[in-house]
Amino acid sequence: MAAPPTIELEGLTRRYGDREALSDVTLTLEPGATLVVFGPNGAGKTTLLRVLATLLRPHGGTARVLGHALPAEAWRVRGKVGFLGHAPLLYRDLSARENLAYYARLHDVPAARVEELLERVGLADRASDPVHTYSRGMVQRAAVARAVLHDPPVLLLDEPTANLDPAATHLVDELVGKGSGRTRVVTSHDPVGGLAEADVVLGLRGGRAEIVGPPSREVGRDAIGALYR
Amino acid sequence: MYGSRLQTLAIASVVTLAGGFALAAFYAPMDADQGFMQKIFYLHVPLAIVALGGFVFGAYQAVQHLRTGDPSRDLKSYVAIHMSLILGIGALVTGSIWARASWGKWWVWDEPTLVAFLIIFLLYCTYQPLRFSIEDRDRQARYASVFAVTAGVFTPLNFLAVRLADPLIHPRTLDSQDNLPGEMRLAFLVCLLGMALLYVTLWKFELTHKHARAQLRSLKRKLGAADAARGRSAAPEATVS
Amino acid sequence: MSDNLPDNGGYVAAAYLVFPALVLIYVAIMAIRLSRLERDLAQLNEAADRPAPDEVAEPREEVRAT
Amino acid sequence: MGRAVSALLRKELRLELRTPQVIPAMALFGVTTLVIFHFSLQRDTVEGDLAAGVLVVTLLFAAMLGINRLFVADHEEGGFDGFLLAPVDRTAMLVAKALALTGFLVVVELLLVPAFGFLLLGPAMTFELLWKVAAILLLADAGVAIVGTLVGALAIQTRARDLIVPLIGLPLLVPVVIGAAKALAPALDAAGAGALPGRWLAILGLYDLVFGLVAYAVFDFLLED
Repeated sequence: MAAPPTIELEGLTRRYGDREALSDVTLTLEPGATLVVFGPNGAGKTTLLRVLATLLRPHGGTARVLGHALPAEAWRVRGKVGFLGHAPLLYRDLSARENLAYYARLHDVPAARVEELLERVGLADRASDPVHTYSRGMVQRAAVARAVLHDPPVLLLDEPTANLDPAATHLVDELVGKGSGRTRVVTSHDPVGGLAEADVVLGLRGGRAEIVGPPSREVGRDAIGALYR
Repeated sequence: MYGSRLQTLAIASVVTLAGGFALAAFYAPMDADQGFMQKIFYLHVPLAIVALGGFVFGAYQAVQHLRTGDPSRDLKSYVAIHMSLILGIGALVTGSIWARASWGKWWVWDEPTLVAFLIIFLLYCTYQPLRFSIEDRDRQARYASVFAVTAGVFTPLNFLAVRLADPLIHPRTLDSQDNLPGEMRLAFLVCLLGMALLYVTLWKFELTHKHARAQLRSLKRKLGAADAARGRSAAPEATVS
Repeated sequence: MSDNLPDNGGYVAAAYLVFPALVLIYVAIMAIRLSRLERDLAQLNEAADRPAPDEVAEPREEVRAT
Repeated sequence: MGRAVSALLRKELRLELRTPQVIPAMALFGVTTLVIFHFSLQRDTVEGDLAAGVLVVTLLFAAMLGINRLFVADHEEGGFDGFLLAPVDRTAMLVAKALALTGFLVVVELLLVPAFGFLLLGPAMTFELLWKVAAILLLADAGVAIVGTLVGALAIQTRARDLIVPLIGLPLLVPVVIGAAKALAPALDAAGAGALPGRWLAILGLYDLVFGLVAYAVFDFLLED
């Protein structure tokens, strides 16, 4: 029997007070595939990622990640998703190494993995400096290392390459890019780059799914451009 | 519907309370130590006991809210605490008057029950500001319930601590309810029952009002009439069922 | 009863007055809320008399504007 | 659970060692409060129940500072999200924070109690006295730490954090104040130290136990969203 879809959403709804940040979103994502989420600011992209990461509970509809229903089986999902949001989730007064060591203990990952990742994101020589001395690109690289520390099968990425130069983008791509072999949900504002890596496209506007499906003539740059108008 | 049996409850509480006060005035004997002043007892103590009971009832509803996530439980907890605060003001004022009549001072620190009550009252006074300072409605409801549960457990513990703090209590009717003469006891119990009925009546009354307003709002939305923008509020929204 | 009414009977009266005062304040607040409910209901009643206010009212204004 | 608690505790300790914020502020505030007591009471020495009250109030107000800061780094730098994403029991956060706060309080007391003995206390500080004070304060610290963690977590998500902490925390801690002050008073008496009043230690212990259970039951609801 084939593995269940990694992400299954049906009628997913999430409210903030009276406002619906996500309403009636339905989609399926197969293992290893990449979902690219487009939409203007406030369309619900971050809310969707936070629901999938079990940080927000859904208010309506069903959501399944790796076959586990949210929020009832959220504890099974935790530790199997890597989350990279706008905030790096790093303590500013601790060094990158100390931050990663802390998360390694929480996730029960051997300490050797921390050094390996520091090397791979190119932070080995600055790993002992406090995070608040880093440039934004370095913070982002440290955050990427944090997100993949426990080798999660699912990645939830909110504009992962926003603050990075091309060389750093290349380093990060090995860990969280399409070649990393993980199922990915990526938000993007870049129709060209986003469409190139997407297996499924989700276009959000005001919390509603205006576009759902694989890239095609209909699901293309024009349709995505229309979201922002 | 919250409004059902409201009429019966209202009549029952008025009859019981009036009967209780009448018993206190004409049937219960004069207190040997305090004389006529002791009559405040029949008002003050039921007020205080029902207010405290209301806080604990609010905590019970809060537990149910956390357990089931049912927003109507949060509303019930909110209204219960709200009503208890109103009765609490009454208990503090009448207690203060009693202290003035008995010892010539408006406030006495060696009356542990009064002091414990004040601490609990001060704690519950922060319930509304706490709610008001949280914008997200779901979080507001959840945090308010956490507060209500904690404060509900605190209530008896605080009484224990304050009471033990002052072992030399003045010999008072208040602390010797077990050996109240039979007539006094009957009058007191009727007053207590009346006050409890009044509390339940007011609680249901307030719930009915909130529910009616919520239904009105939902009807307004359905008819497309302009709904006034709702500002940040400490009160939970009733759900239309 | 009145013959043994002591000097500080006033305190007892005051205490028993606190109670109806509280209830009356509550009634006053509820009265304000009730009138607000009534006003809203009157508005709704008007809205219900005009059928489908959204669809009728808006185009009419557009016609006037052009 | 043990792994998560130790990870959290190490992180907490490291943060405080890297940029000492909480403990120096608490200690400084405590010493200043003692000086203020000297002037406001217009006394050179205090003893008995007055001494107990001064010490307890000073420690309580210093603790309020610590409670206010307890979750700030986690809230502002995303540590809550990072913790919630990990496959660990949420109670670990409660245990680790309460232990960290207890630790902070103990360190502050190691500085403040000698300062109190030096500046204000009438009877001389003997080892027997210190031992009694330590036992009482440890029980009180546990209560302050448990309730402080609960109130701190409650307040951190509100708009009026620094108002909510003392408004809710101080009334909730009144039984601890009563218990600690009553237990300390005979120990600090000038006429010769009295025995440890077991009843008050029992009250403090009961308070710790009850609020420990309450905090365990409700803490998860403060974290989820």
